[in-house]
This record gives sequence, C-alpha cells and structure tokens, in this order.
Amino acid sequence: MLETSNTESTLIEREQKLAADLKSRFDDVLEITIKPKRIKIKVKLEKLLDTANYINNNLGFDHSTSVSGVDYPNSKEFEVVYHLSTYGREDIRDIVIALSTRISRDEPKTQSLISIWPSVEYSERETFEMFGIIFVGHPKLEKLLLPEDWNDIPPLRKDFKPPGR
Amino acid sequence: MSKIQTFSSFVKRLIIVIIGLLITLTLLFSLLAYFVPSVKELQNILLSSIGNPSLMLNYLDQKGFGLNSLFFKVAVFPGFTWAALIAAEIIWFERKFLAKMQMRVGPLYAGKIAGLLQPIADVVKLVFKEIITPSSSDKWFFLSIPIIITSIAAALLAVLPVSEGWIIMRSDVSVLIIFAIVGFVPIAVLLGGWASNSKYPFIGALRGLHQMIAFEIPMLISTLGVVLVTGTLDLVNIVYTQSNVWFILLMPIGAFVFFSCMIIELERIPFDLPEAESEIASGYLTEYTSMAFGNIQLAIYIRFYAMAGIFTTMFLGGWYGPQILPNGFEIANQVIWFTIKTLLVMILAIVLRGVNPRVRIDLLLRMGWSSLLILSFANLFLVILILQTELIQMVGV
Amino acid sequence: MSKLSLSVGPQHPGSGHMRIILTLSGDYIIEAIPDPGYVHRGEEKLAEYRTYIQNIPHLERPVLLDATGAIFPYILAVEDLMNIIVPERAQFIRVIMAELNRIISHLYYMAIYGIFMGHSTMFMWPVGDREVFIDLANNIAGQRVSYAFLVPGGVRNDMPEIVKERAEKACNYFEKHLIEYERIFMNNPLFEKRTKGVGILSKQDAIRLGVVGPTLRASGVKSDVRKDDTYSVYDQLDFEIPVSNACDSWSRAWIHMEEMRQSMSIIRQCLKRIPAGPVKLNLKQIKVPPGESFSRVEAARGTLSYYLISDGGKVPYRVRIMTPSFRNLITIPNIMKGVMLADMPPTYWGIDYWPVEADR
Amino acid sequence: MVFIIKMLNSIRSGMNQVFKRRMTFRYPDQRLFIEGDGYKYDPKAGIGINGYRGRHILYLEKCTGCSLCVMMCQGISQAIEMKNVPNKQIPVNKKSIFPQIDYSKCVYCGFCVDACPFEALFETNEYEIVSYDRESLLFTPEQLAIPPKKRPEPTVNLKYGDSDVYHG
Repeated sequence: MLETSNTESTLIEREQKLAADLKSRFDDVLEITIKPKRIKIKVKLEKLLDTANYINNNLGFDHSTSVSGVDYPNSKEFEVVYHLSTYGREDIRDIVIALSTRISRDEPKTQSLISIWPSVEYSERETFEMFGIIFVGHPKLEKLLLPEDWNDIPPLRKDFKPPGR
Repeated sequence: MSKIQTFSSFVKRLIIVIIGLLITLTLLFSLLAYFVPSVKELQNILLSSIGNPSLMLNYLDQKGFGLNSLFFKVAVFPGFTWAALIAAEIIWFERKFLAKMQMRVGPLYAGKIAGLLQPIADVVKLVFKEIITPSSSDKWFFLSIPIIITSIAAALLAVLPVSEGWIIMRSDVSVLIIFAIVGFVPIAVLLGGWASNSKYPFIGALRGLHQMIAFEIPMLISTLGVVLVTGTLDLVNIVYTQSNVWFILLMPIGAFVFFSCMIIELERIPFDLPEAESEIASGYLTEYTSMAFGNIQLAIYIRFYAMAGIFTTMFLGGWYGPQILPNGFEIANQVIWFTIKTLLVMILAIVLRGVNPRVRIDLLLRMGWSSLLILSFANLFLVILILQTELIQMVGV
Repeated sequence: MSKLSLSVGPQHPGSGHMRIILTLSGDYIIEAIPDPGYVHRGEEKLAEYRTYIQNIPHLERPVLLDATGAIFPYILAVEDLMNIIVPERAQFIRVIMAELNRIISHLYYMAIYGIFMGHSTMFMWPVGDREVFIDLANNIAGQRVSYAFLVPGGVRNDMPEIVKERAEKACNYFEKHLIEYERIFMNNPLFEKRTKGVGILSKQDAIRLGVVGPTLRASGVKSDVRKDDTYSVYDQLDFEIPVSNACDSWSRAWIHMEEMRQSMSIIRQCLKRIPAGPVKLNLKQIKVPPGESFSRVEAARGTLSYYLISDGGKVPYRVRIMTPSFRNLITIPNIMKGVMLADMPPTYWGIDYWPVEADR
Repeated sequence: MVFIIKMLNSIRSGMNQVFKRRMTFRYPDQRLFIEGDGYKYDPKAGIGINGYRGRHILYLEKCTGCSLCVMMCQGISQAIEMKNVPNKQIPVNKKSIFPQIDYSKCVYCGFCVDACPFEALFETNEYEIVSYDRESLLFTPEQLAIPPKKRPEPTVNLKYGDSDVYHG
C-alpha cells in the first residue's frame, strides 16, 4: 500500500515538473489542465509548431497516439487535439500530453506536424476528410476512409446529420 | 417431381434416368435387330453372355476391344479410367487424412461410408457449372489448355508398368519419354496463364515455368544413377533388375532427390508457387471455372499418380512383393503390390503437404540449382563407386 | 526493368477488406500504398447519437475478435468522467475477459498466418482451439463473440464457479498444444526460412512511426500499456512482456505465441486471487458530468485509446477511437518496400492488420 | 542436419494429431449443450444473472407496456416495437401493448432485459432462429411468450481429454 502511494506521489511530482517546464518555457500558454497521468495544453495556433518541437526534442515525447478534431459550432471553432506519448523515455511512459489548438471554423487551416511526428500521417488525413481541416505541409492530403465520390460536407462536423437520425 | 435436396436423392434420380434410358434403348434395339443382321448378331451375343460372360469377351476380342487389346489398356486398365479412379480416391484420402490431422471430420455425407463418393459428387457439381471465359482472353487457347494438360498427364500413363505384361506401350527409351512428356507441362501452364490475359495468372505461369525448369536437371541426374546400374532406359527392365534389391537401398540420396523433384514438379503444397492462393489469387487457375478447372485438377492428380508410379518403378522395385494371393493370381498380386507402393509414396507427399508452409521462389530455385543438384551428382558418384568396386554383385543385382 | 502495378484486394484471398496498390519491379515490391475504407461505418459519428449504454454493443462491433479489448477503454473513460470506483471482483472478471479475448484474437492471428503461408493445418488448429476459449467466454458472458459485457460500474453478471475448473483444464490443454504449434509451425524449417529477416521494421522506425502492440515489441521496444500505464488490476498481477530484437515477421508471430502463454498465466492468477463480492455498482442512471477523458488499454493488437468528450448530456459529445490497426497502417508502406511479392502475405499479416478495426 | 531434425519434428507433430480425437461435432445431428436457461436480470440489485443470451421470453402478465425496452433498443438496433394485442386483458397493462421483436435486426446484447424494471422480459438459451423469409423472424408478443422448445438430443459439450479436446 505504501508502495502504490509512493508511486502516486512521484507521478504527481513528475506531472508537475513537466507542466511547470512547459509553462515556464511558453508563458503565453492558454491553459494547462492536469489530471492523473494526463496533461492537456492549449496553445495558440501560431505557437503550435514551437510547442510541438519543444515537446518532441526536450521532453522526449516521440510519437503521437492520435489526432482528433472536435467541432464547436457555438463558438465557431474547431479544436485539434494531438495526444502525445513516448516510448523512448521509460520514466514518463504513463503520461499522455494532449496538445490542442483552436482554429476558426470558417477558415480551417492548421500546421501539419508530420515533420515532427511522422506517426500523425494517417490520423491527420482522417481528420482532414472528417472535418475538412486543412493541414498545411502534409504531403498527401487525400480521402482515406470515405468513398472517392463523397460530395457532402465533412461528416464529423456537427451540422452533418446522418440519414435516419 | 419432388425437389432434389441431397446428393443421395440426386443419385437416385440419376439411376432412374439411366434405367429408363436403358429400357428404352433395349426396346429400340430389339426392334432394330429384326431388320439389320449385324445388330441381330450383337443381340445374340448379348443375350447369351448373360449365361456365359466369356462369349462376350471373345466377341470383343474379335472386334479388337478385348482385355488384351490396346483399346482396353489405354481406356480402362492400366490406362485412363484406372488412373482417374485412383486419382479420385486419392483426393478423397487426402481430404480425409488432412481433416484427421486438422481436428476435423472431412467429407462425410456423400456416399454412405465416410464420404467416399465426395470426389464424384464434386465432379458432378463441376460438370453442371457454367464455363466462363474472360472477355479479353484468347478464347481457343484458354479452353484448349485443360484438354492439353489432361492429355499430357494421361500420356505419362503409357509407359507405366503396372505388372508383368500390363503396360500400354513398352519402349526401349521409356525413361526418356517420361522426361519428354514432363517437359511439356510448363509450356501448357505458361500458355494457360497467358491466354487468361490477367495479371495474377500470368505471374503464376511465369513462376511455374521457373520452377519446373529448375527441377528437370536434378531429376534427370538422379535418374541417371538408376540407368547406370541397370544399363537400360526401359522401365520394365529396370523393374526386372530390382527383383532382389530395391534401388532405394542402393541409392537413398538419388531416391530423395527424385522424390523432392517429383513433389516440386507436381506443384504440391510446399512447392505450390504457381497457384499460391494467398499471394497471387490462384495463379494460372484463377480464371478457370467449371469442368475446365476440374480437368486441370484431375490432370494434376493423374500426374501425381503417374509420377508416384514412376518413383515406385525406379526405386521401390515396381510390382515385386511377397505373394499374398493364391497361385494363379500372380498378375493380380503384382498389381496389388504396385498399387500399395504407389499409394504409400502418395501418402508421404500428402503428409508433407499437411505439415509444411509454402516456400518462396528464390529459396526454391536456390534449393534446386544448388543443394539438390549437388546431391544428385553425389548420388551419381556413389553409383559409379558401387559399380567400380563390384559391390553390385554382392547385393545381387 | 519495366514496372507492374498490382492491386491486391479488396477481392483477393490475401488482403481482407482493404486494398494495397503494389508496384512491382520483377518480383520485388518497390512501392506499396494502402487503401483502407472499404468497411468504414462511421462509428465515431454514430456514437454521438446514442446514449452511453447504447454505445456499448456498437463500439465493440469493429473489433469483434477482441470485443472486450475494444470496449474496455471506453468504459474506463466513462468511469473516469463519472468518477466511480468499480468493485474489485468486477475488475478481476474484466481482466479475465480481456485476456480470454487476447488469446482468441491471437489464435485467429495464428490461423490466418498459417493459411497465408499455405499451411492448412496451422489454419485449422488455432481455429479449433479458439473454440475452447470462446466456450469459456460464453460461460462467463453469455455470448460467444460479441459480449456487451462490460458496463460502467462493473460487469453485467457474475462469473459462474464452473469457469474456474474449466479454465484450468483449458489452460493445461492449450499449453500442451502450444508446444505442438511451435513444432509444426514456428520451428518448421521452411517457415523459418521464409519469414526470418523479412519485413524488417527497425527499433528507430518503430518508435518514430508510433507503432503499437506486438509489432512494436517485435521491434525491440519493451512497451505495454498494461505495465506502462497500468489500469484495472494489472498492477497486482505478475506477468512478462515478451520482446524480440529480430524486428522481422517471424518474431511478430513469436510474440503472439508468447503473449498467449502470458495471458494464460494471468487468467490463472486472476482465478486464484479473485475475491468475493459485488460485481456491479447499482447505478440507476448513467449521468456523465461534462469534461474530457483520454483512456488507453492494451487490446490484443496493441494500444487502443478513446478520447471521450462529454457535455453533460445523455449522449457523448465526441468519441474519438484510435485503434491499433489504424496506427499500424503506417507501417505497410514502410516494411513492404523491397520485399518480394511472395512475402507480401506474411509481411501484411505480420503486423496483425484488421481492416474493420482500422476503418471503424 | 538441423533442417532435417526440425522437419521430422513437424512431421511427428502432425502425425501425433492424427491419433487424437476430433474437435468438430456434426451440427444438425448433434447440438451444443448450453448451461442454464438464459440471461435474466434482477432489477432490485441491478445485476444480471448469468446465462446464454438467445431469443427472448416475454411474461405477458408482468408486462406493463412501459416501453423502456423500446427506448433502450432505439439506439442499438431498432428491433423492438410496441404492438397492441386486443384480446389480452391484463390489469397492469391497460392499453394492452406489448413488445414485438424483429430478429432480423436484434443483436442479442440483452440491454432490453436490463432495462425492464418488472422482470417481464428475459432471454432464453434458444439460438436456432432461422427462416426462409424475413416476415417469420418478426416475433409477436404471443410468440415471445412461448417458452423455448427443449433442445433435441443428443446434445454435446466441450470436453477436455488428456492432450486433446473434443465434443461429447
């Protein structure tokens, strides 16, 4: 029992360290949320590439678990969330950093992070076709899962209603 | 008319149709016999042969269709029908045996005993299917390939000595004839793949070509050992020389090389590259349907029987074996021993099929052009050594 | 040399419901482009129209072979948002089900590996032995394949006592049979010759591409969510993570074999340790407060993660499913470059790619 | 040499299997034995009772026609609909409406059983629901009320031998 509480405390310490590190580095970070093993950072679109570079090079988060788009039609925004994790550093393998940014719904354009994490290739393609978010710098932004002749609005947007629902 | 739902009801229907046809034909026949004299003679023979079947045999002998005629040998025994029957039953055995090895039951319902009639049922099914020719294929080539492949396989049966005197065509160079016929197969496979005008069949055909060319040479050289010892190219004489000792004891390496080459030549599963299903759909068989497909399969199994028979003849002492039937049945005894040995060779090939995955083309070619070739030469040198040291007299060849 | 473009799939015995566009030069693949999407169902969109409970039978559909592994992270995410702690007996039953599913899925993997290599016996044996574990899962969960067994707050019903005895017998039998698997398949000289050194994915590449599951561990990275980011009762259990440094198709199959052994050991430990008690919290209503949660588990094919956003309503606001197959899709163009056409099936199936799971 | 030993090993392994018992059973002649008589739910404790989830059984006298099962099924497979059965007069069910289940849509998840607070809808261990047309897969309340037929003999179960498994 003592042991588990011990690792718990170290977990919180590690998390705090990571978060403090990020905060001190980027003083204009919009928001940092810390839950056990999960850290969420919200950054401005312009800072996305810098933060990603820092997380990859200095913190050692070497791959991306998933790229998710979230549609917020009320505030006319999309949120793009990169979940980042690591294989290289064994001490922080249990921590997942969610790096998110908000972009305008009218002009959905963001920077592709494929140069930093090659593992985002297919996830970004999927987010592109499901939300219509354009990832600048992605080498092959084409349809992946949807049929070639899909000519409706991107289906995971909230204003797309699946037939029968 | 009730619905045909099971295979047995289908067979019943078939038998009813055949009996009906027979009755109708008999009536027509007896009507005809009153007007045409030769038919009347035939009718007499038919009627009297019910009491005395030898009359019928004599009559057939006169006409050139008797038991000793070439026609009977080619068409019935030891020719096509016999081989096709063995092929069908080896298909059944293969399915049943592999099923046993794989924790399942295998064919069960067609035929009352353990699915014995399953191959026949498959043939019946295939006959009633539609032959589809791809629109862009070379139609005549495409449809002639099954016939060509079947003919090649059947031609191998011509030189196969089943027992003393029961051989379709005895030749002084029957070993060479075998290699000449086997050499035809890759050409037919290539034509079949090309005529389909599709990518997968073509790749399969090219693979088949590579594979079969690579294995002619080790096979030929391993056969050379047998030819050196016996001093003849005649398969019947090769069998006679083995009356005391089988050549597999004299040259096990040669037998091993020949057996491997045989499986490779037959495209059986460790070496079924031309029809590798998971890689290239079904290779050169991809576009074939119905009885065109069935013919190719039948040809493969007839070739299987023929090659196993040749292995038996060359290395396992052909028809020689202890007398198990009473005197007067020597020929039948020989046939039984030949068949048993051939089936054992086939079963060994089936076991190998059950436990091995498919090999890759580069591994196969390397194996063929290096290890098997070296082994076959080693076999040849050993044979020469045996001949030089006159060891051969000691074992009594 | 002229090039030949070959479309493998979707109607091809060696592809599954997806297409790989190959460019061949001679017998060598110089380019492989995967084209998934033939079985896309839009589960992520449809999940926004169903309540949290109604989602359960549907979200396990894409990963039918590993139904518990597919639904496990979803349940964890919902419970994380609801902030409830599940009774311990339920946790153990969940782990037992997850490991049974891992064995079932891995057996299917071995079966298809066998038939892709033309080894029909290796197809039939695992399919037959799957029945043993499907039968066990049926005894616990009341269904053979799609269980819908895990619910927020526990599991749906208690495990009958007969399972203990049957599972012990099943594990004893299967451990013996695994040795035969090794003899007939893994150590078969022809199989070794064909798959050793084929489809190399180096350790650096595996990390760079974010590969998951057995494919990752076959490339020498000792990473498993069960140990790294432990969940449920895995921290109380003693098991090994098999790792191989060979990075090839053979070692991927070997990892699957070893993981089945480890899973059986986990099942045995669970059955020994399982405490008595309730198996489900009596939740009258599933009310999920607003917030977001990211949860991941080690499913049979690798890390399966859910990113769940709730706005406090009856239905989730956004469900992001990240399946291991989709994450491993990126390896196909990388490891297929330079292998022979004949090595396409073992390379493709080596990464345990399941089109339905990838397309969702 | 290693090649030959390994090859002989795999042949031995294959031949060993030939002498073991078979795994398969002959389905229409034999049927799988399934323990218990189906999945039930205890609404007070909120826990299901272990059993096979096959076709449903509806206790007409307990059903109040509350449509909770229909609401649960809405998002899952839309298999359940309420149907009026005029000649069934049950005191708790004033409108005489009962669920009918379309088995061409049902996924057998059993959440309708969990949703029922009156212990009126359970699942049985009958799994042989086949038909030549879709219409006969639509089970009316009266059909659902019929308890399943006893499975014809012989039934088989998975048995563990010394080094093999078989159905017997």
